[in-house]
Amino acid sequence: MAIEIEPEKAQGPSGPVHAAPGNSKPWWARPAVHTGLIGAVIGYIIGHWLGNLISPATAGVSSFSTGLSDVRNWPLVLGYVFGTIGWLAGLGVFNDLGRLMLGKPLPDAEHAPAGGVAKYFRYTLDHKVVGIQYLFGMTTYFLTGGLFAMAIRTELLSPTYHVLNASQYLMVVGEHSTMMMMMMSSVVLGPFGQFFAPLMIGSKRMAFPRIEALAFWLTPAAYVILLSGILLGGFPTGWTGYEPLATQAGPGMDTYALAFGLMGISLILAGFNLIVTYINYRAPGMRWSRLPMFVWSMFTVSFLQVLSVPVLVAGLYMMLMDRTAQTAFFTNQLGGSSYLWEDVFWFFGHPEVYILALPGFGVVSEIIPVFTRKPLFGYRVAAAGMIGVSLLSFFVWQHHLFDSGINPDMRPLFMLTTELISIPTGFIYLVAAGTFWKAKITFSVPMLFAIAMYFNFLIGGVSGVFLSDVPADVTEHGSFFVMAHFHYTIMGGLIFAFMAGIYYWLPKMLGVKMNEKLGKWHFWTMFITFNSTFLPLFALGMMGMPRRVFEYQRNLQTLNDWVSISSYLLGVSLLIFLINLIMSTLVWRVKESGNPWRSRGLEWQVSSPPPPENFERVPVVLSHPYLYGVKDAPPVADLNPPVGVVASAYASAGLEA
Amino acid sequence: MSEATATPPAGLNADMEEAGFYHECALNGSWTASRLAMGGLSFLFGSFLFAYFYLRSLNSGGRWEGSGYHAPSMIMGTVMMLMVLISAGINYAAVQRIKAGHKKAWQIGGVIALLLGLATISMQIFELLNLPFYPASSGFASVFVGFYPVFIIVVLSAMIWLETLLARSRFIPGIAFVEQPPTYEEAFVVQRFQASVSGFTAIWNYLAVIAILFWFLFYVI
Amino acid sequence: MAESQAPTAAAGKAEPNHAVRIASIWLVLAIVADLLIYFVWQPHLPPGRMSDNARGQQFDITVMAVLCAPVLLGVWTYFGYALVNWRRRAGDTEDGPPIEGNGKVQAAWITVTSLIVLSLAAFGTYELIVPAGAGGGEGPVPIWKPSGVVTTAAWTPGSTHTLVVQAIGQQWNWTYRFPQFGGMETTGLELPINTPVEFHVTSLDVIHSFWAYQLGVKADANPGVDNVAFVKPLQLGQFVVRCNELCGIWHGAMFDYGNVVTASQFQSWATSIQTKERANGTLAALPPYATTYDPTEISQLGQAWAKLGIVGAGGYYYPGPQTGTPGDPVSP
Amino acid sequence: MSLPARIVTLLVAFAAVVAGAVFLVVNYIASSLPTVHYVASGGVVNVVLQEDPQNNDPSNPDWVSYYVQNPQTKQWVHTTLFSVPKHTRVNVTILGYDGCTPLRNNYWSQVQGTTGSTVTVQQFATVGKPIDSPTTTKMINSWSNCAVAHTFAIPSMHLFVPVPSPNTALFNKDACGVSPCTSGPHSQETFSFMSPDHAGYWRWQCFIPCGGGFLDGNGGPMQTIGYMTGEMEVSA
Repeated sequence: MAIEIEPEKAQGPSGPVHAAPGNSKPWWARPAVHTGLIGAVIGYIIGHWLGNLISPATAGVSSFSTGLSDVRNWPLVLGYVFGTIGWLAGLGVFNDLGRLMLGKPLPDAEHAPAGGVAKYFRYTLDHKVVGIQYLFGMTTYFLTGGLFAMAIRTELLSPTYHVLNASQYLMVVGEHSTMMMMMMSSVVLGPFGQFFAPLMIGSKRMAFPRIEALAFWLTPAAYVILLSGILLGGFPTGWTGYEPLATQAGPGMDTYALAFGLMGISLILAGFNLIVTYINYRAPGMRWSRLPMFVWSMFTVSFLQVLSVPVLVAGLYMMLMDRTAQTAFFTNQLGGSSYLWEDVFWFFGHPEVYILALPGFGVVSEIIPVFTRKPLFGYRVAAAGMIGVSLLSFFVWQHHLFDSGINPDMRPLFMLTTELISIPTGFIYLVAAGTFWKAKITFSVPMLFAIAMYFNFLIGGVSGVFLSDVPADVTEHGSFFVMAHFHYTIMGGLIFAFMAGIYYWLPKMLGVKMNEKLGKWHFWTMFITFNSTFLPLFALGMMGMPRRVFEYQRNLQTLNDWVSISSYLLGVSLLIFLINLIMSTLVWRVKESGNPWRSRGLEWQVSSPPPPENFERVPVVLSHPYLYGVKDAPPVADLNPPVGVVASAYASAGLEA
Repeated sequence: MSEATATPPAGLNADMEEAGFYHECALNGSWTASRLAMGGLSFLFGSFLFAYFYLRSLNSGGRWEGSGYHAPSMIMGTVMMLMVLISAGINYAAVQRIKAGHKKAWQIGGVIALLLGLATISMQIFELLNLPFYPASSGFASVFVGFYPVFIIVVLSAMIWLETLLARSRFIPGIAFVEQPPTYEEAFVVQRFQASVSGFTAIWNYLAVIAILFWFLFYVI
Repeated sequence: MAESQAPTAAAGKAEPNHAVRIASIWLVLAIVADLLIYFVWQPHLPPGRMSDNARGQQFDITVMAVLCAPVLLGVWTYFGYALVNWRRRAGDTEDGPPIEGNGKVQAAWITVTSLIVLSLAAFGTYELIVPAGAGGGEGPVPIWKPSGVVTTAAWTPGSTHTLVVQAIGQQWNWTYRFPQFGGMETTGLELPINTPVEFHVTSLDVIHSFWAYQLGVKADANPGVDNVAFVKPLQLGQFVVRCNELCGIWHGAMFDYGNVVTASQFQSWATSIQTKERANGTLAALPPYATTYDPTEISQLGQAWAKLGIVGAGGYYYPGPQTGTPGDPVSP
Repeated sequence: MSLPARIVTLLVAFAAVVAGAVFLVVNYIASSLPTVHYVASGGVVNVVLQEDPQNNDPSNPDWVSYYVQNPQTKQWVHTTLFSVPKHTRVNVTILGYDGCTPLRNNYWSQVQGTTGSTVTVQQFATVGKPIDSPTTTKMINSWSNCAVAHTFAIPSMHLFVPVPSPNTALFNKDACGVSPCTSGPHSQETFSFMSPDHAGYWRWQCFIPCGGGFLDGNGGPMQTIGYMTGEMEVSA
């Protein structure tokens, strides 16, 4: 035994005990959104000043290479970077880091969110608060992106006349696409993933609540930075940010790279936390074979995020370095390559498509057993499908580059991998088909949205097979056909699933019901107008209309006008949703505390909204969540297990000593 | 169910049981997190690795290095790589000591590792500001100027982590590393600290490998 | 279809055989749809029949539609049937039959989808390789070329020699160079009928994409890269050329029209432009024909600058690889 | 935090969001450019444009820029939007005050799409002081002489016109420094074309990579309406 000379201190092993930062300070002195804003402004000013300071240092570089960009990017970029840091500091994100660096213990703030509404405007560590924050944040981002979409359709009402001029049109296209792509990656993973991750696996906590809350609070920063691009003239590249056009572009391009990069970091952090939570924090008895399907989808999506998004972040960083530090990653004449961007971007970009698709599969797979009153058919197949999709998605990115001249001899291989991915995707349909067999289907609003998701995604998936085929892709690539295809998978798949999730889980999350009648109105208008908006786009693409153009052949006007008018009606439908959401949650507030859908899901076994610690005791999971119709099925979990059951499920040296 | 048939240890109450459960979760979580972080970082660094080999093989405009190319200082590069390597080595050796209860030894080793890491960062910044080429002068220059700031940020984060461990270790009696502390709470604190140290060691060793790899790319070949 | 073999084990006594019913409905629908697609829709499917590639793509799209329609109809029939027949009746609070899986159905589904997918991939590969890249860009060194290609220094009508056309994308217009006609350059595109054409697509600035819609040709125009695509026009008439990759503010307006004309019409068109450009000095002013151009390397420019003693309004372009160290005065 | 305080906070936050949105919309509307309308007299429209090395308007980037002359007031307007009647002979006069820049593609040195495929060029020491007599040419080589400053092109009409730079020696001595330029060495180029037969919008642009400081000279003014690119509206 080693002899240690350690002064005996009258303190706990974790250092001096500090009084938890209680509510002693007045509200305005406690970190929240307003201090975050102040921090952001201060940070921006510091960054801007610093940028101006180092601009001359790189001016020699700039004059040497003639400057890849005439715009002074340093002050802007550093302003935004420091502004974001200031925003987080103002929110109090770094307070705990400071405590750690001083060796102080962390206050347990996870389960004691202060105040009523105010906690939603703070850096709150409770995953349930984060889920609600995400829910309203994502809805806002989605509707903002939707407004841009309607602006696009307004311009396309006429083949020649311009409501928006050419650069405004590209600005709107860029804002819409980037907003949707970066934000909608979290549209399910944010609200439902964060809220239900511990509830569904029977845990009282997340692995890293600080990382989780940080992931959310990066999204408003990304949102504001992206929108600020409008004031800077927008960016001309759409969401794909193709080089070297991006190097040529004005300061709006910096907002694209920064916003997307911040959102990328948010995705990495959120996925990281979820993976660690799912692996380690499952309740005793929550075996991998009992994991709800939604958790499987979140688990696989998280892996995609943690592994593929760093590549995007690296690519965006290279873009920013080209624009500020005057490197030449993407400039052909200076030893770079525009192909590098295409490869790096799509290496992220294809997994991104499944980051958007898989959560949708998870939500509907979770919902259909409840409303068919049957077990999920082929549980293993469903899980295998999700794993298969996420694995394969790393090996298909070159199909975005079939006509680019990059490795043309690899096209048969990528055609094969791309088409192979439809096999695991097809499993989702096998599972649904089996579950519907001789079912007792209830047409509740969530179920309607789930069925619509299967309908829409099928069209999106089958059109994807057309795109994966190189000869057919020569006609379809980069046209409105592609646009229609991925709107069918993302909007038709993911957003419909998101809606299903809201109607299904909102009673759980907030303890209030959504209005059923408005919900049905919302569903039917959205389903019809969605299809009426996007189905004609397949035809437009086939008839030779490229994406992102503001002028098109005159003979395509009728179809385009049809689409535009449908898109306005789709907007009206979403307005119904918005009214329903706001009125149901803030005004009508029809209480729902029980289990309105008679679901076996573990999250439904506690009261609504869930108690602060989710569960009174660590539950012991006894069976599968989908055992509907099984005679003598054991309850899904023992919520109040006798002492010792949990302890025997793990081996702790400390307890057995 | 097998879970329901086990006999509880004597004197166990529900709160202790739960604390033990989440303690165990946190220990495992620490292991998972550090390995997962390595996976994510590998893809981040992999992007630069890809950029390096892609631009090198394309040699577009004949300017992978260019005709008037000046190599970055081999001496500085090697010293920086070695400092990371030694820092990781010292930390690794010190961690073996703390397992034997020599807290002081680990603390000294940790401080040296921390200082070496910070010295690397400073030296790297100095090198970036005094390069013999402009960032845009070649593909090589771009990858070089692009990669090292990222590496600096990652190393800096690791050093902050090491600093928090050093700060925390002050409040843990050295005896606790070899003998069961009197209360579970104290035992948990020690075990979590150890889990964190082991996670850090894994990441820091991993970063040392990355440092060698990119040193080889940028300075040797 | 796999779902037509869905579990029958749980079928009740008086219940109809759902699987047979669904399969029959599906079979009728699928046959009708496939016949309609193949015989009625095919001639009208894009991108038309103007070239060998266009015909290949039309056939390709038809075959896939014929394969996909039964899949779509199968899923729709099944779910339609399910939604109609297996609704929960009012007052029924019982759960459905607890079917957690069925090995045969799952195996059958996986087998069938795998077969469909693999056959599609095989078919697509054949359709890509045999017609020489199917009109897509094949990079600088195409490995799938049309058979019997003969490229000569001069092109003459009546021969089966390949016509070489370079499509140059620049913000925001396409120009075309004809190396077999003295390297003359035009803004309009005319092609001779029944002649193999070899497109060399490149760009002077950002990434564009050359899309001759009716010809079924699409190849990205990358700066500093030669992207080759083949086509053989088979019908006279006009075709649209659009830029298919977002290339900046006027991307949407970067389109033009080309014509497929007879070989002799083409010959006289090309020669007249060659003559005109020789006369007004354009041919002499153009850089020699090359597969790619670096717009920042202008050999005549040094002389011009020396003569004028100035640096242009837009500044000089990139200097050569520098030999000095940072801090040295910059010399253009 | 009391309930009234919370409500006030929410209201303030809401007001801030609304104010932000209004600011964006106002900014967006304020950024739209004026259009200069040309009307036909005697079946002919006379369009007068000017190319300046720098735009001195303090509210905008100081990029190289086109200006359009208002036919009534003879004032130079900082815009690149103008309208002409359909199916009319358009006589264009371009005053080139900017020095030469090499073309990205020297093919654009050739004059195309004008009446007779020619342009008429004359050099001036300053306004009203010609230093040579007008010459008519089919091509102005941008590479061998560095004699082209910008081009004026309406691609969908197949109209491509190189615009010469002023006499180099004079330009180096006293180039116009204040825009819109009213004195200093410049070139004057005239050409004609028939406006299209139907109403609509025709974009026009410069093909010289004159966005100095941007990658390949193609950013900034080249991609910004109001500088080196714009739209010609053809009215019915």
